[in-house]
Amino acid sequence: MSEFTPKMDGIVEAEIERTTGPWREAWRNFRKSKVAVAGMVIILFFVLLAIFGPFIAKEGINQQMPADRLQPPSAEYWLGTDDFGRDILSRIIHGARISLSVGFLSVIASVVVGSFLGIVAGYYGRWTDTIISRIFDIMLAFPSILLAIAIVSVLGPGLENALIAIAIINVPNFGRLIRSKVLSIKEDEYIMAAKAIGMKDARILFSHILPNSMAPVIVQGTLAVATAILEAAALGFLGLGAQAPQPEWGKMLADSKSYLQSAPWTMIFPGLSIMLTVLGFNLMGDGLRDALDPKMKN
Amino acid sequence: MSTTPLLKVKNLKKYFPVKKGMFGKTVGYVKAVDDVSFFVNEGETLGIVGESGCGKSTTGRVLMRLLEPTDGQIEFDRKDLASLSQEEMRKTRRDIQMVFQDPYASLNPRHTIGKILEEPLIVHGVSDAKERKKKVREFLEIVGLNAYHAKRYPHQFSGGQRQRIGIARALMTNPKLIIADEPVSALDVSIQAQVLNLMQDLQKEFNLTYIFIAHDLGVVRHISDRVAVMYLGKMVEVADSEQLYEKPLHPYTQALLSAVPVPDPDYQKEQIIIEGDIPNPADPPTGCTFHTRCPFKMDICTKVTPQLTEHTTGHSVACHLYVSQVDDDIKQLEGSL
Amino acid sequence: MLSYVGRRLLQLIPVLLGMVFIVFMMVRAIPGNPAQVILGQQASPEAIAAMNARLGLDQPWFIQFFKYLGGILQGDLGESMRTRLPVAEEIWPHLAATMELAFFAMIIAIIVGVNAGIVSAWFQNSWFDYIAMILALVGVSMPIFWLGLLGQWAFAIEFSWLPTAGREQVRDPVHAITHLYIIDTIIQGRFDQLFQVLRHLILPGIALATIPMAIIARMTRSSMLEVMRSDYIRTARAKGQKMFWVVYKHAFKNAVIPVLTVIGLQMGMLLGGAILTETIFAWPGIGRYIYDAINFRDYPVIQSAILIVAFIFVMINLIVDLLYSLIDSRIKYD
Amino acid sequence: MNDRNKILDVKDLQTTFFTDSGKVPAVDHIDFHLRDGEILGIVGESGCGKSVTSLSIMGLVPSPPGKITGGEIVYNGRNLIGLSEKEMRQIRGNDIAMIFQEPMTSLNPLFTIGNQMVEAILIHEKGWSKKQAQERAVEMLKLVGLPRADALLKDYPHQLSGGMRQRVMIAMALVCNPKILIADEPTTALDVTIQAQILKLMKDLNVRLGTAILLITHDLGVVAETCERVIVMYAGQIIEEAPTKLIFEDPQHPYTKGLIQSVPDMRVKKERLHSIPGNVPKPGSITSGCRFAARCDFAFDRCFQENPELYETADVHQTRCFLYDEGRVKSDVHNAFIES
Amino acid sequence: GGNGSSGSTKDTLVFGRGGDSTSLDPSRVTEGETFKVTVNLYETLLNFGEQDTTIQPGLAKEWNTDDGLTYTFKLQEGVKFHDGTDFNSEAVVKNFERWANGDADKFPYYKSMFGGFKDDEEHVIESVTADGDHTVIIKLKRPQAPFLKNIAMSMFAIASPTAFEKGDDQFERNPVGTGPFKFVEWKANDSITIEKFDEYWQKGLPKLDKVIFRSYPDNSARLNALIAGEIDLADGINPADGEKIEGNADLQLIERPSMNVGYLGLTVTRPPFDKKEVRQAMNYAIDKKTIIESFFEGRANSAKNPMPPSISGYNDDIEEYEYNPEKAKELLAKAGYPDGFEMELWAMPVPRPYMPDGAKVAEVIQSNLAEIGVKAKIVSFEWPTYLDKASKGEADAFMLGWTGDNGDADNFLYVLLDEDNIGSNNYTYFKNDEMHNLFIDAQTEVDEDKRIELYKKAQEIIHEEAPWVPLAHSTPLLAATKDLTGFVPHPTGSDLLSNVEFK
Ligand SMILES: Nc1ncnc2c1ncn2[C@@H]1O[C@H](COP(=O)(O)OP(=O)(O)OP(=O)(O)O)[C@@H](O)[C@H]1O
Ligand SMILES: Nc1ncnc2c1ncn2[C@@H]1O[C@H](COP(=O)(O)OP(=O)(O)OP(=O)(O)O)[C@@H](O)[C@H]1O
Ligand SMILES: [Mg+2]
Ligand SMILES: [Mg+2]
Repeated sequence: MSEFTPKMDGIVEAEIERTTGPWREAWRNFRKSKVAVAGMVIILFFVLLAIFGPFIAKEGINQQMPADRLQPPSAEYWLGTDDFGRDILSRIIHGARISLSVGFLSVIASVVVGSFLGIVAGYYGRWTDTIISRIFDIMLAFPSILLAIAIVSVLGPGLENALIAIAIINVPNFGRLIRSKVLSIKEDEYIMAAKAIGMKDARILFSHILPNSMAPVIVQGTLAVATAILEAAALGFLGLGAQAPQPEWGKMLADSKSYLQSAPWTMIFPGLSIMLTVLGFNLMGDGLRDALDPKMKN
Repeated sequence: MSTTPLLKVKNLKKYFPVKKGMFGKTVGYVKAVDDVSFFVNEGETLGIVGESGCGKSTTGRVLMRLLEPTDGQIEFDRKDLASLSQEEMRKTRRDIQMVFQDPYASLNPRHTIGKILEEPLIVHGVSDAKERKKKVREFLEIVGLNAYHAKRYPHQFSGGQRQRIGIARALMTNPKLIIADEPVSALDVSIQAQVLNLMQDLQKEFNLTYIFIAHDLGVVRHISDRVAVMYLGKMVEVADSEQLYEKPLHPYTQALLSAVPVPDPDYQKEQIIIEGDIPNPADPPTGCTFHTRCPFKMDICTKVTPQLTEHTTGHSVACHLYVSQVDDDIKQLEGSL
Repeated sequence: MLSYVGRRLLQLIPVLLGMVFIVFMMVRAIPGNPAQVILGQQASPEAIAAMNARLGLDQPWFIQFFKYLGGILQGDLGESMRTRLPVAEEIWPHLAATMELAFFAMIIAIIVGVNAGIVSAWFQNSWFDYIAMILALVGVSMPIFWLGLLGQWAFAIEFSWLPTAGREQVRDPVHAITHLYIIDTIIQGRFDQLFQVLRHLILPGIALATIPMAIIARMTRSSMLEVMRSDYIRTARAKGQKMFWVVYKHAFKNAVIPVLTVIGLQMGMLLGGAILTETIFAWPGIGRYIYDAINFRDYPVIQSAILIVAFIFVMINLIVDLLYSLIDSRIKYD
Repeated sequence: MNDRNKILDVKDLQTTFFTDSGKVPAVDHIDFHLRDGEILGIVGESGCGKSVTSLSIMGLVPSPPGKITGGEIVYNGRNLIGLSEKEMRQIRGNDIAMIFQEPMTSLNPLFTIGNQMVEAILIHEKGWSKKQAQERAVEMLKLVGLPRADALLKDYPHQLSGGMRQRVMIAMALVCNPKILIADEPTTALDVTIQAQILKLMKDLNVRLGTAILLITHDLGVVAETCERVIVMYAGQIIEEAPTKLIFEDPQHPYTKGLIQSVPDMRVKKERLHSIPGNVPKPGSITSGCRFAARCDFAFDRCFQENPELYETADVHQTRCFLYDEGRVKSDVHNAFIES
Repeated sequence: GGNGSSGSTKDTLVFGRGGDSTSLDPSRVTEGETFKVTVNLYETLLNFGEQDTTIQPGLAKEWNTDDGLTYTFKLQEGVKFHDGTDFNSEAVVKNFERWANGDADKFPYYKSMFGGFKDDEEHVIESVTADGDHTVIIKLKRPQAPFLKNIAMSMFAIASPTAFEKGDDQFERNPVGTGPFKFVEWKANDSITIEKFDEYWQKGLPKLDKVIFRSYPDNSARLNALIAGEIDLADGINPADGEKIEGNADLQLIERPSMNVGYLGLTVTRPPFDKKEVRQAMNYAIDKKTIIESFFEGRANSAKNPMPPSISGYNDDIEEYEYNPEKAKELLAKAGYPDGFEMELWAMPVPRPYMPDGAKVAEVIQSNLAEIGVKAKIVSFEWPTYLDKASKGEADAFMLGWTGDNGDADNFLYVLLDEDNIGSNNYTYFKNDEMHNLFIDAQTEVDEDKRIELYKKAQEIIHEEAPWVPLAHSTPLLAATKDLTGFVPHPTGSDLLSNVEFK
């Protein structure tokens, strides 16, 4: 049989584009979008701050200098000092670590839990689907910030608990996303093809359905990091999130509310940091969406 | 070409329930495949034609039990597929493979061609990775691609090339029967010819049996030994392709053939333009489902469903015109004796 | 259609029951004893015990739950532990305050967001598009408490153009009838007060509108872009129709459904999630009410208020679903 | 036939898409004309620029990324390129109307048939009342053979079958008595039996109303049955143009010939189909030489270096192939074909 | 202010405060925001002094007692309730009967102040009887030292019997008293409006026509409203804003006389705070001066005793623990913790007059403790949880404070530190038999000088045992527009507004 060479209309080599896998492809698309790259640069900036910042600004995040309270930005204190006489720049740099970890960790947690529930619901269907979907419905019927407040009230204020609360409120979003993705991919023709070659269900799930539902999860995940950072800041602002003396941005904002007029820098910079980071993730999420999953809408 | 049927289908039905309301009450059925019987001989090609929604794809899928049949028998290689367990059926699938219509949707965009082609082997227990790789290379070349294409992803290929990949995938397990569901409908004319030629070559080489589903009558004639015409879930006519195209019996087949534009401005054909649209399959007409559009409608057509009966050897038709005619013929015969 | 509404309402029952249960359990999981909170630091242990008994908190949780559930079924939302007023009566002014604010914000968000989205899609890749979309992204990235504070600082304090907080002029309070002050002032013909009420709405309204506005703009744009590519838009243009009408009539009507969904979701969010804005602008709304209730461990208020907010949220989504079928006759509910 | 007016004259039209991955010359210097009352076919495989040609005529090329980068489209003595949007609107629907491939999606799903037809009328008939417009709509619906035309006005598109929708599209296109109807693959999405109905209708209307039709299709059969004259496009260019009879009897361009041979014939069973090797190129992917050279059995050096022009091989027949260059001997060509 | 006072003359005072009242029946609540309003609607038999807690005539113009068991009150004549009914001795009796017939859940304060209800053993009041229209006689079962001060507390205001007889729940929404202002409207969580009572018995009062109490939960929002001219008087000013207000020509800063204490409680049942040395070390380690300078903006006095100096019985001879980390370290070493230890430091989540910003003070304490090798982790809960957990003894060290209700030493020392109040207000679980006896004696001691001695002694014990680190007696701040006069802030936090007017 190997000597069989059908009278074939040969394929000209050059006709096949020489690009690589879908991920690399996505990266190429992503790179093309200026906004997305801008987003990535912003995020990278803050990530670098989070990683290396504490070495640069080692001194003084909790160093109280009563003599230097509420100093405006100057050569010594680039972004001024707060009411303890602490250097705001150092605190913002350290705050990047907090905000980013809360953002990433909570989203990772919700993705893991949400994906698991979503797959179970979408793939096995029937009553498991009904129950899980109802639970998602119920959770989504609560305004998320209220739910977060309630959860933090139960667990007690604190950064870890705020993180948990944010993770919990995001679970149904991912669960639903994955579920709908699984449901729609289940109907795709290549799944039909996989069945036709006699593939087992579990293998179909892990080799076909899961990898193909990852793109929207990544996109949604990036955007969710943005919201998670905002939510953490909101909880911090309400005094339910990070606790003193953690330099969490939302908390820094809340702490400096009363200096709005007398020392506006104490609240302008933390707010700006929140906004920029969140903007970075939103920009990147948008870019990723265009690159990975052009069909997915807002 | 032997004459033992490889596949025998009897009274096959597939009804899709139409559900409504909160509790999903079934309020009716779409009879996508309604009491269809036919056979396919080893090494031949059976073409199935019909307009969209008539149940061609459903028939193909039910044969492989990608959809569970509502009723009927599917005898393949002396086994009744309809009664196999899921696991047994899964194993049997190595002998029946499928080629899909949409070359874009039927390949997983995240897998390389190599992986796509390897999968059937893994699934059916070829554990030696080297052997698998070798076989993948071999088949890539058989379908006219190159071995190094195994590293590429589907989106890097054109439609025709993808369809070749789809065909290669179907060939990987050495199947006996390939069900091809509109394998060329999505392709450009010049590419379509390439793929049709390939399929014909492969059939000869591997002694394959095809069920070739299409709506393009020209394509079907070209590739098929026998042709079945479907209308609204039923088979209305089955014959050798030569016979069917030369001497169509069913009014629907006649209309269909006359409606196909022929790329020859000088060709004079008799135009039968049938009026109206295909009825809703969830609410098909009574009696002969074609009677709403039939130019030869009789009273009986609205009441009695005609059965597919053999009109002449190897040429069956489901139409009251011929039932009575046959009867007449018999009478005449009797009279002359 | 009516039967569809009925069915949807029926389907709501398990969701609402689940919500009642979750809220009930969660509220009880919050550490802290309501009696202690009500009676304050000074209270003696006996007083607390007596208070617990009066509040029925000495009973097992399931009895409390079924009592509460029974009450709800009879339309009784319970009584605030703190103020001893029926929740049903107490909640409305707060709800009204939030609704007025949320509607106002939503109207701004819709008018600006939808038009920005449409124009961005119409002139895709134009300067307007770029700027609008970057602004929209900044909008969704905005910590609104920060925006609110900055707005308050700039427009209320530094320039004194707008009031800093509250719903009305404190010195000349609106006589509440419906508690929706816009309506109340109109009924009473107090247009001077109406003007003041509107002025009070501006800052918190804009702060609250920012995020939905941005989301609506983005949604409208992407939905419009998709629609604008469709064949019937080409058909409309091929007829010789003016681009304005093609965009605003043919395209927008088709693009509106996902936008409506977002509006529905955001409206729900605003009703319950305005708490930060309400805090900053001293707006006596429902978010603040619930937040305070949590602080006071006022179980019936927390339970019932969250329930009502969630119910409204679910109802808004139902209404949005029904609107779909008004817009698109292909969507039929029966 | 030839003495009829050129009602539309497309000269050296170029339409380019400026995409992220570079310039795509979707329509690459094409010239053709449409005469009063004729049915002109444009055939070609997917992506060869048929739709872009028709959209260019209508001034509806999606922009950005598309732009007409050169040439003229002369209608009634006026060059349509460069007209203001307002002037173009006067022409669309009124002088040149268009119907599209997908009847399922070409009607706005959220407006009634009546609404959409009346809109089409009122755009151009400024003085008309709504009632008048409705009457006209009913009249047109009857003309295209739709039963219960009155009731139909209140229906939404989704309540009609594909064939009915395409009839509605035709009725709507003809409502202002346009001189030209551009039909972009009007039957591709339809079943053959319905396709036959629609093609017959279009031929009837062409005779009765005298509307010139530019029929775009990829189906050679449709061309053979419907058109008087055919243009064959390949990769953004016209490669052959001739009256229908001639194209099928004496196809000149190797592509045209290959195309005709590769179609399975319903009447006779061919042992093996002729097939053109390789793939349909993306527009812009081949920039030098003949666009077809890589797939052509007759290609020689020159084909890879220069792009041939359209050679007039007969009075009414033009071919873009060096085989028909003046310099070459006709018989050579013939022999080459016979050998193949 | 952008929106000045449109139309309305300066007869209306808008008083911005932190929260809404929960009830307008003062006897039913314990919460200060309620009293802020009710003190203007009702009057009590006796009053506190304008800015202190000395006993002054109120609805009773004279009173006397011979033995500390029988008190005779002569009532003002010609006083009317807002509903037009007469104020007389019968009304007083009815008010006392109402309270005595209640229960702990209804009238919690009554129980705390008078030991119990009608049939209770502990109930101090034997009887309340009318002697004619304008004389009331109250008999006690046993002497109660702060009895008159109790009578003067806002919660024991005399209400119109016709009003409260309509039902308690109805009444608390429709208060009727004899005060200078009568109730107009209550918008929940938003504002309460009261207006001048024309038939008020003190001629010429009140000077204002209308007072609107408006809630601004956020301190900065409230100040902003004041700056913008939306309100005239703002309670709860952050010390940090004091300077700014003083620098604003349109505003005046008002200091409320201090009658509070903010402290760091050390739960003596939790090691290592079961060791006296450790507790003393904490006292030495904390730099109160910095705390006061930074977060009270200097508007507080450093505290050395659990009660403020203004209260009689204050022991000024006690020598304050100085800020001395070295000494603290020594003590720690002595107690067996030379390298310090780890602990949780509970920070108050809410601002209180005695502690404007708990979290920030905690941060200073944290860094102070770090210097002596003690690693403190700052912990916070929501306020109710905080109190609940702290009262269960779950905190190592917690910040808290107290504002006096009636200016009596008992109201600080006994309530906060006696073993009887473990589980309620004695969060430190501190217990000392000697001190307990001193308190019990003092409660029935009618001789003021002797009482003072007893309390001074108790403070010595407390100083030595150091269950607390007393931090500060703060001066709560208010701010008002410049033209506001006649406002005299009261140490209890409930301010009578009858003399307020605009110049
Ligand atoms: N999963 C399903 N559920 C319900 N109805 C179905 C399902 N699949 C197919 N049908 C219905 O069954 C009928 C036959 O469908 P089928 O796909 O077999 O037609 P077909 O002949 O292959 O048409 P086409 O040429 O369009 O592919 C159609 O009316 C279709 O609506
Ligand atoms: N909006 C667009 N953006 C970028 N390129 C486009 C766009 N529209 C068309 N093109 C390019 O123009 C080429 C010609 O497209 P056109 O739609 O005219 O082909 P066609 O001949 O009508 O094909 P089909 O038979 O598939 O309809 C396409 O290959 C495509 O690359
Ligand atoms: Mg099909
Ligand atoms: Mg096209």
